[in-house]
Order: sequence, then structure tokens, then C-alpha cells
Amino acid sequence: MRLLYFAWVRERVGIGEEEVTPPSSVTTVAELVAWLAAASERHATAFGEPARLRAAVDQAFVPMDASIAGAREVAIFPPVTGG
Amino acid sequence: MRLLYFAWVRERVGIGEEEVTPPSSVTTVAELVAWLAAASERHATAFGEPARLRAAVDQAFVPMDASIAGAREVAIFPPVTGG
Amino acid sequence: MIRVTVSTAAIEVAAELAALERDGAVASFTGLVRGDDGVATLELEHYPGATEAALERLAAAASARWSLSAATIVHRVGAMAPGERIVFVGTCAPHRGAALEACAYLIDRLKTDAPFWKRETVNGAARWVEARHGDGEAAARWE
Amino acid sequence: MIRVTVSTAAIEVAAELAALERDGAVASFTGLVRGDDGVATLELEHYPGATEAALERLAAAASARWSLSAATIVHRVGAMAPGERIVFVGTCAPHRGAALEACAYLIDRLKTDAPFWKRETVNGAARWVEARHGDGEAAARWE
Repeated sequence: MRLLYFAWVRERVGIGEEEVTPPSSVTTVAELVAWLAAASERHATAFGEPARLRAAVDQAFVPMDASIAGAREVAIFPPVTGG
Repeated sequence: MRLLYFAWVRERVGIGEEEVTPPSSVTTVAELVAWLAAASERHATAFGEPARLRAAVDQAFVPMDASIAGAREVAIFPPVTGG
Repeated sequence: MIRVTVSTAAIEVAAELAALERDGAVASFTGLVRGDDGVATLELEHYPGATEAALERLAAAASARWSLSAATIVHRVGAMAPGERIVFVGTCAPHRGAALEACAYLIDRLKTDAPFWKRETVNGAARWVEARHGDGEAAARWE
Repeated sequence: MIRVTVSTAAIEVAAELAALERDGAVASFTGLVRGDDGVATLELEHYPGATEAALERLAAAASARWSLSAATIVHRVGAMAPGERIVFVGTCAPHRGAALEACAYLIDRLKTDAPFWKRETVNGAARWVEARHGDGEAAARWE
């Protein structure tokens, strides 16, 4: 599964994307975020406050309880601020 | 008193402006229009349907029962259709 | 900054828009001569002096109500062809809500509050355009 | 006709507006980088592919809802300075109400539905801009 990070999530993790293989117990975006927060100190600073995060699965915006089953690309980022 | 005509009012009267001196019994725009309708056959075709007319006194839009006392310029025209 | 122009010259929207860019949000509306119903030419008559004054009052009212940084109204008069620009309204404000609302207000009110009269030529016959009932309603929603 | 552009190039509003003139009414909104609060530079990050797709969905939704003849969204990304254009939204329809409403809809929804993130530099310090609560409310009024 390819993960993409944007804005301060990308800055805190230190990279814009990575390939991961979460355990089968990780089935939703929220569970993926919790699992990522334990991956490293940098990941902990990025994923420690899930309420401040939003996500897209295969380029479609989804709520945090959305399934990641079969997802090829999951993006995690702060609320958007365009326009 | 200077009268200005626009759009089909101007076309029907045949001129865009004229100087008139209405009698003292003519005190409102509506009375002026009725008085003008009797001035000539062309005037009758322009001013015969007062409900289709609008007016400005000294360049300010006014209702037809507005006074013309002291007016220097009265414009008579159809409802506006700009924009 | 208020800018009002009534002219037979073609409306240059790029220059008008650039002059409006004084704050974070710029909204504009451009009206084009419609070619449906077989309209071949459109002629616009106005009331020199009174028309400009009415547009200036309108722009000043919008500027005060929405605290605009700039408001522009350009209205073409004389003869024009389908597809040509007949009116341009532009507003600038710090935030988008004010710019967009003021722009809608200006075009709605312009249609009822400024002395212009349209004459269309359709199939060789000229006719004065009748005022649309909906225009009065659109203007009234701002009261 | 739907036209969506996400680019580091400066936004050319004149060309965008001219391309929109396909019917009687054209509305536009331009957002400029604000220089208040001492902002020296603004940087825009986006989600390549997903951002363009989100803007295209938005433009298609507006086109269907208001029967638009044309809808354009141009969003700049990368580094820019105060006063520069960051976003342009334009709509064209036979009548002004549709063009103006669809334009307001597009800019309201763009702020909540498209993946862009702003980073400001103020007094030499960079900070990510927080989402505004009012943006969610403005977007929700179209539901």
C-alpha cells in the first residue's frame, strides 16, 4: 500500500510517500493512523492527533472510519485550505 | 420647462426634447402627461397610455404623482431595460 | 475607488479587472448581447448625465453596504452585435462573500435603476425590448 | 465546456474570461494573495491527480446543476507573493442568476472539497494556514 503525506503531515514524517504493509488487524483509515503513529518518533508527531487529520483512499476523500481493504493509495493530510 | 423623451416615447413624439410652459393647473407628472397627450396627434400616440410611462424630474426617478413645481427638466420614457 | 463608464467603445474586461485588484477578492459579471431569437443587432439608448449619475449612486451604495475596496460599472451604448459585451460589473473586497454579493447586487439593480433602453432588430424589424417582470423581483430582493 | 488547470504559472484572467464568453452571462471570481498580517510569501501544495479530479467533479456538478455553457477553474500552486492571483473561477450561462450562483458555489466548494494546503511566511517564519470554520459553513449552504 502506498501512503502519501501532504502539508505538515509530510513535513513531520520527513518524507512525502512510503510503501507500507500494515497487519491484517488494520482495516480502517483510523486504525492505519494509529498504527503509523507507533512506527517512529517522527511518525508519532505526525499522527499523534488524529482529530487534526483527513484522508483520501485511492484519491477519493473518505471519513476516518472508512475501510482500507484493497486500497492501493492512501493519502493523509490536514484539513484543506485552498482557494 | 425642458422635456426629454427616450426610446419609443421619443420616436412617437418625433423629437427628443422640447420646451413647454404648461398651465398652472398642471402640477404633477401625471397631469403633465395628460396635458401633453392633447398637444398633437403624435403626442397622443406617445402619452395616451400613462401606465406604460416612467419619469424623472431634474434627473431623479419619481413616481407619476410627483410634483413638477420648480422643475427645470422632466424626462418621460418607458420602463428601463439596461444591463 | 468607484469607476463608472458609459460609452460606445468596446468593453475591455482585462483592463477593468486589473484595475479592480486592490484586495483579496474580485468578482465580476459580464453581459453579452444574446443572439437567440434571431436578434441581428441591438441598440442601447441612455439618458446622458442621469445614467452616469444613477450608476455612480449604485456603485457608492454597494461600496458602503459591503465595504468594497473598488467597484466598477461599464455599460456600452449605441449599436452592437450578438456576442459583444454590453455591460461589465466588477467588485473588490477583502473577502469573497462581500465581493460576490455586491457584484450580484449591482447587476440586479442596474437593470431597474439606471436609464437604458434596448432596441432589437429581428428579421429586419426593430422593436423596443419590454422590461422583464423578473428584473423587478431580482432588484427587490436587496431591499 | 469544462476547463480545469492547476499550475505554477501566473493566472491569465483575460484569456480565461474570453474563453468563457459562449452565452449571455459570464461571472468570475479571482482570489489574490493577501498581504495583510505581514505575509511575505505564500506557498500552495496540492495532491497531483486527485486535486485536478476534485476540481473537474466540482465543475461538472455546477455545470449540471445550473445548466452552464462553460465552467473554468484555475488554481495556482507553488510559491507566490501578495497581490498575485491564486485562484480564478468563471462560469457562463444564458442568464445572470445561474452564472452568478454557480460562480459562488464553485469558490465556496473549492475551499472545502479540493486538496490544497497553504503555507505562509510571516516575519521569516513559515506556518501552515489553519482551515477556517466559515469555509465549511459557506460550502454547506449549497447542500
